[in-house]
Amino acid sequence: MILKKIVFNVNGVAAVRGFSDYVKRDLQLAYRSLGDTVAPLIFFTMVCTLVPLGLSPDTQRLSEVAPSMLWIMALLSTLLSIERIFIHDYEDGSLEQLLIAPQLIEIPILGKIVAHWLVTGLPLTLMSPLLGLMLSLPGSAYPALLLSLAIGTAYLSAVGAVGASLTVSLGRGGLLLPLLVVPLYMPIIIFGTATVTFAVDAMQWLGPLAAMGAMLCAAIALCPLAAAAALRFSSI
Amino acid sequence: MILKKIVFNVNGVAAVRGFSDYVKRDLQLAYRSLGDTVAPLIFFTMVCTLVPLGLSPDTQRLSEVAPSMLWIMALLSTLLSIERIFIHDYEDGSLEQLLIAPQLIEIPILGKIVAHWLVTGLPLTLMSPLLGLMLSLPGSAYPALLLSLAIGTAYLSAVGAVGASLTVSLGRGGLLLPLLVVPLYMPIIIFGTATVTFAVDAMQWLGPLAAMGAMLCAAIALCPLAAAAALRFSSI
Amino acid sequence: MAMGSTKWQWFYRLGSPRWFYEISGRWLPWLVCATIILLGVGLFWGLALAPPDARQGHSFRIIYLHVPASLLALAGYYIMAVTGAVGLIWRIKMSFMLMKSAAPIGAALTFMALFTGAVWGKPSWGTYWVWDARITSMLILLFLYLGVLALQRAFTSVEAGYRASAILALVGTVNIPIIYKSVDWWHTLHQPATLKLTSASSIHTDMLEPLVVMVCGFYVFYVLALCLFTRSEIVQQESATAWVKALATSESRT
Amino acid sequence: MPNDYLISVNDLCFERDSLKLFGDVSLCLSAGEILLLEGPNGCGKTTLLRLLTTLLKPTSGNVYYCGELLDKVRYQYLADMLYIGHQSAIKLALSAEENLTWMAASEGLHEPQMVRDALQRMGLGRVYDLPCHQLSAGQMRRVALSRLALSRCRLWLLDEPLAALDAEGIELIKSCVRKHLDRQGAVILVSHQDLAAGPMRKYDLKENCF
Amino acid sequence: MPNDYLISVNDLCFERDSLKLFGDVSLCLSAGEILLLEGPNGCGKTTLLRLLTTLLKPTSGNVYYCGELLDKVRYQYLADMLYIGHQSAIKLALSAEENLTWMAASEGLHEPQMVRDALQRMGLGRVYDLPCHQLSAGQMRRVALSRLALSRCRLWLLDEPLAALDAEGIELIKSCVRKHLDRQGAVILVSHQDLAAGPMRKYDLKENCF
Ligand code: HEM
Ligand SMILES: Nc1ncnc2c1ncn2[C@@H]1O[C@H](COP(=O)(O)OP(=O)(O)OP(=O)(O)O)[C@@H](O)[C@H]1O
Ligand SMILES: Nc1ncnc2c1ncn2[C@@H]1O[C@H](COP(=O)(O)OP(=O)(O)OP(=O)(O)O)[C@@H](O)[C@H]1O
Ligand SMILES: [Mg+2]
Ligand SMILES: [Mg+2]
Repeated sequence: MILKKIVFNVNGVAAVRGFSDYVKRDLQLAYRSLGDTVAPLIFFTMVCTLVPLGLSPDTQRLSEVAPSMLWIMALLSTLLSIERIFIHDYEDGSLEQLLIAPQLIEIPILGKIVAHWLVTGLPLTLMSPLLGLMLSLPGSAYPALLLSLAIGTAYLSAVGAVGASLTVSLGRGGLLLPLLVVPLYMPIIIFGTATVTFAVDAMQWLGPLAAMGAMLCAAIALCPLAAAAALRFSSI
Repeated sequence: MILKKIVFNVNGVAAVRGFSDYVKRDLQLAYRSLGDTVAPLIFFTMVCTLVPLGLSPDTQRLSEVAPSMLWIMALLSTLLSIERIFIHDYEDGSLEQLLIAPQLIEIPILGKIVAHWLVTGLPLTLMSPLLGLMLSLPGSAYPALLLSLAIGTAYLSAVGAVGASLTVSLGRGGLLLPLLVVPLYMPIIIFGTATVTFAVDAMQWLGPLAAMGAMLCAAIALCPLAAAAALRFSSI
Repeated sequence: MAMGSTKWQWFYRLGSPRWFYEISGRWLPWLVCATIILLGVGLFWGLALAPPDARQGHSFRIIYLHVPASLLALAGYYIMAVTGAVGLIWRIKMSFMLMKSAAPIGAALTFMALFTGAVWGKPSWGTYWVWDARITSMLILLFLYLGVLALQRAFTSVEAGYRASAILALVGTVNIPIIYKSVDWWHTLHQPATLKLTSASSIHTDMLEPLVVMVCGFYVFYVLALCLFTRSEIVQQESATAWVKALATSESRT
Repeated sequence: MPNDYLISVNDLCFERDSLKLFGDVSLCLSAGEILLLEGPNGCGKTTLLRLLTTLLKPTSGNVYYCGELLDKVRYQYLADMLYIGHQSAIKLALSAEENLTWMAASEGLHEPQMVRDALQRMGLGRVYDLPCHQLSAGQMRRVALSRLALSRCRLWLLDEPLAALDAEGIELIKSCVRKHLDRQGAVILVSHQDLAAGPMRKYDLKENCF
Repeated sequence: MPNDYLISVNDLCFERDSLKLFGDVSLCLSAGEILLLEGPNGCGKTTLLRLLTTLLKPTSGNVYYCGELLDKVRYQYLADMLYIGHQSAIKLALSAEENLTWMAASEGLHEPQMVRDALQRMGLGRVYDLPCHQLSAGQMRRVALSRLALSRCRLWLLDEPLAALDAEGIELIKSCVRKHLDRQGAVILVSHQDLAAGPMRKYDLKENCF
């Protein structure tokens, strides 16, 4: 009977419900504090406008740094928002309730990661062409930019969730988070900028993109497990 | 008698005590959560190491972007930490108590700004030569880098405090904060990078530095007023 | 209430949403007519009658949207800041309502200036975007507007939203001259001023006259839009008061 | 352990960072009963309750649910248990109705009408659609506790549910608890106020804490 | 307004976003008295208390302190007033002692021994040097309330001070309040529990709220 219950929860309707429930709930919350949700986007935009201000308004120069700038800014705006994936739930006790729900918590966590990507990574990806334009990125690079950002931001969300779960019980110690996750982010940044730079230079960019895809698959499989483990001991 | 009390509070010992008390308290709190405190620094370092990864490790190229990179990173690490200047106090009720203290609240606010600068801006300034080295900034630029960062980060803290006070009652809606303050930060970024770039190019850099100094003076005079006004209504 | 004293009577009345609603209701038809006439004449004159530019051909005609939008975007910020300051100092709700309405209009005009500028940039400079000083400061202005808008929306308490955005608008005003100064200076630093093709002074009178009409038309349009936005804000905020309820019933009856 | 207790605790002992908090806690509870955990501030009542939720792990000792070791029947136990702690798991940006809908869904209840009724019964009929950050302390507590009006779990673990409630609110909770006990449910209650709602066991933690 | 009331409130009315919360609240309090504000959850007790702290501004009506309009004697009033609300202004990273030292300093008291004594009296002798996030709910409340054992303010405004306290804690607060009343202090108390510590006026807000 107990076994039945577990099995039912693992691969049955309940698991799916747990997943989509959490996606929906987080999207609902994001919608309620819309200011919060669009903020990373605006942040992304604004910091991208800072680059020419700081650097030089010279088109040639800008287009050289554009790929890496766009990527670093995407990383920063994820860093800025990833803390919030669990901290609200921790502070108001929802996380406690999640941990004592009769179900595998990996599924809801994956749901939360997906929701995070939907409200930060995806809009950011969709907006990147505009910023590319402002940083005078050559036209040929846009497909690579879009694809690499789409994959890359999902990776950032997944890996960031692990960092966030580790620091969540430190309360607002979220400043520790960058320290934990930036090293984990390095590979994807390297591949991401490589993809766009290759595209700018009219080289074959599917190679680095494929590597990013592989990394994303691994992250989606492993990160919820790691985050769940971290959350379980965070309540001690 | 009442008048005496007010006068006493405005320009007497009490005002000074309010100021230094708050500086001390915030420093004590920062020391207690040291992880939080050093995190922006580490963040600053890490992102500076990301830049050569994303860009190219070519020394010439790096030294060209170094001034603006250092400056943008300083801005980002301030943005990352400025929210915390009031939000903790708001959440645990200390801000309420500050608002009903029998004193001008501008003084404690200035104290908090100074404390914020002491734990973020100052260490960051002191660490910047190291990062300059990593980004192969030419030797002649270090005095300009140090001075401009010292002044500039103080300005960032002061102006950021206004933004933080406006968003504090939105709870963790601090993601809105970048949108509010980055436009206000743009001039200082322009002058700051100009100072360092001038120094790199062996031009006279005291001009932009003086402009920054003037802006800082204005900010120190006005920002506590604006922040106090914003905090007073935040309790509606 | 201190404002009840006779000295402040006029000021107090000015601060009454009801009074504004009624008086603006009387203005509305005139404003609508003036807007239609001025914009209609200006557009027809500028787009159809004015001669094409020697160098730019017909693409220069964007000027008839671009310049008025840019001018009003700038002026709108000051209107927003002044109404915000009045609201903060004298605690006049009406003034806050004007400020709140000025924000979306200003943001839209700024966006329009940027958009028309970008569209114009493609034929004249060969690119949609350059980091010219004026353009950059316009972009910053857009961010300032967006900040005010976002802050207003973020508060659940209307009153708090008013005051917060008013303070932000004021702080922004202090910064606007600095922004202009720094950006201008930044631009001359890095790049010789080669970008603007036709300077305003050298513009031909045939082109200038419709432009003046368009600018006037935009001003009237701005006032009209401000009135409309403010009226809807008034109805929204004062929906609990007797006079708005009476208004609603009388409107549903007719 | 006899099988007729819903939950029984045997020689439970808890230490945090090798600092012993309490030891030798043994208690048991049958269906239809309330257990009131008492003790002075800081003696470990909340900690004990959290041990029973499985959020914390005991240093030694065992907990049995329906006569089976808790670890063995963990999923079943979690499905049968409702915990309402100090933190109320309420999202401030959502309305009372949305919050309760979500909480009910996580117990598998999906009828909007039930949620509306529960809020009505808890005296939140006028504020059910306000965002929760606009509620007063007592109203917030009522939102959290309105799960009690819905829940079908057999075991309720309640940590100071009565704080901030007015007399009417306490009566409401009492009636919820009474109904629950009638349905053969059980309640473990931590409270400094009394809740005389049915057959009550008391357990004073004072003697067990260090 | 007669001068012999410490604080008196005249026809106070408060609306939030033009939604009327309560109206026509008139009450007064002499030195040496407690005023208990009563009313069901959500009727506006906390709001009224916050109006009296000057954190909120009334829509209409006046508050007099010692017979003077509150706005005129604001600084004096603030210096004489102590407010302890739901939020306890405790820094979780600091110990009870450090927290209380800071709070005492903001009232102008700078003696470490007094702080230590106050904590001892509030039954926090064993935990005074732990960081506050390691304290239980009741211990935390005691830290916040230990200001009462120190304060020299004439008027105390307390919002549900007794929540989470055990019987001993309530006795401690009672004795603090009694001492305060003996010193010609006054207390305005919002509480759903009774605190029989001296001459008590009651004011029920129920009839005034909308
Ligand atoms: C996105 C790009 C652009 C922005 C944000 C922009 C912004 C502005 C602003 C703010 C003004 C009025 C400011 C003042 O009067 O001081 C202005 C005026 C003007 N702009 Fe643009 N502009 C842009 C692109 C262009 C382009 C591409 C052209 C034509 C080649 C152009 C030509 C003019 C002219 C002729 C005026 C009026 C003359 C004057 O007031 O100096 N602009 N623009
Ligand atoms: N920030 C806010 N915005 C809008 N409405 C609010 C806000 N805070 C409280 N309210 C509303 O004001 C009313 C009074 O709240 P208040 O906190 O004063 O109640 P209370 O009498 O203290 O109740 P309790 O006994 O539950 O503590 C409530 O109905 C609540 O919904
Ligand atoms: N996170 C923690 N880390 C270390 N010690 C803790 C922690 N939480 C609680 N404690 C300690 O454990 C003891 C028991 O705490 P607990 O919260 O269980 O008390 P309680 O009986 O619920 O008290 P109250 O009646 O005040 O709610 C307290 O002395 C407290 O100092
Ligand atoms: Mg407890
Ligand atoms: Mg209350």
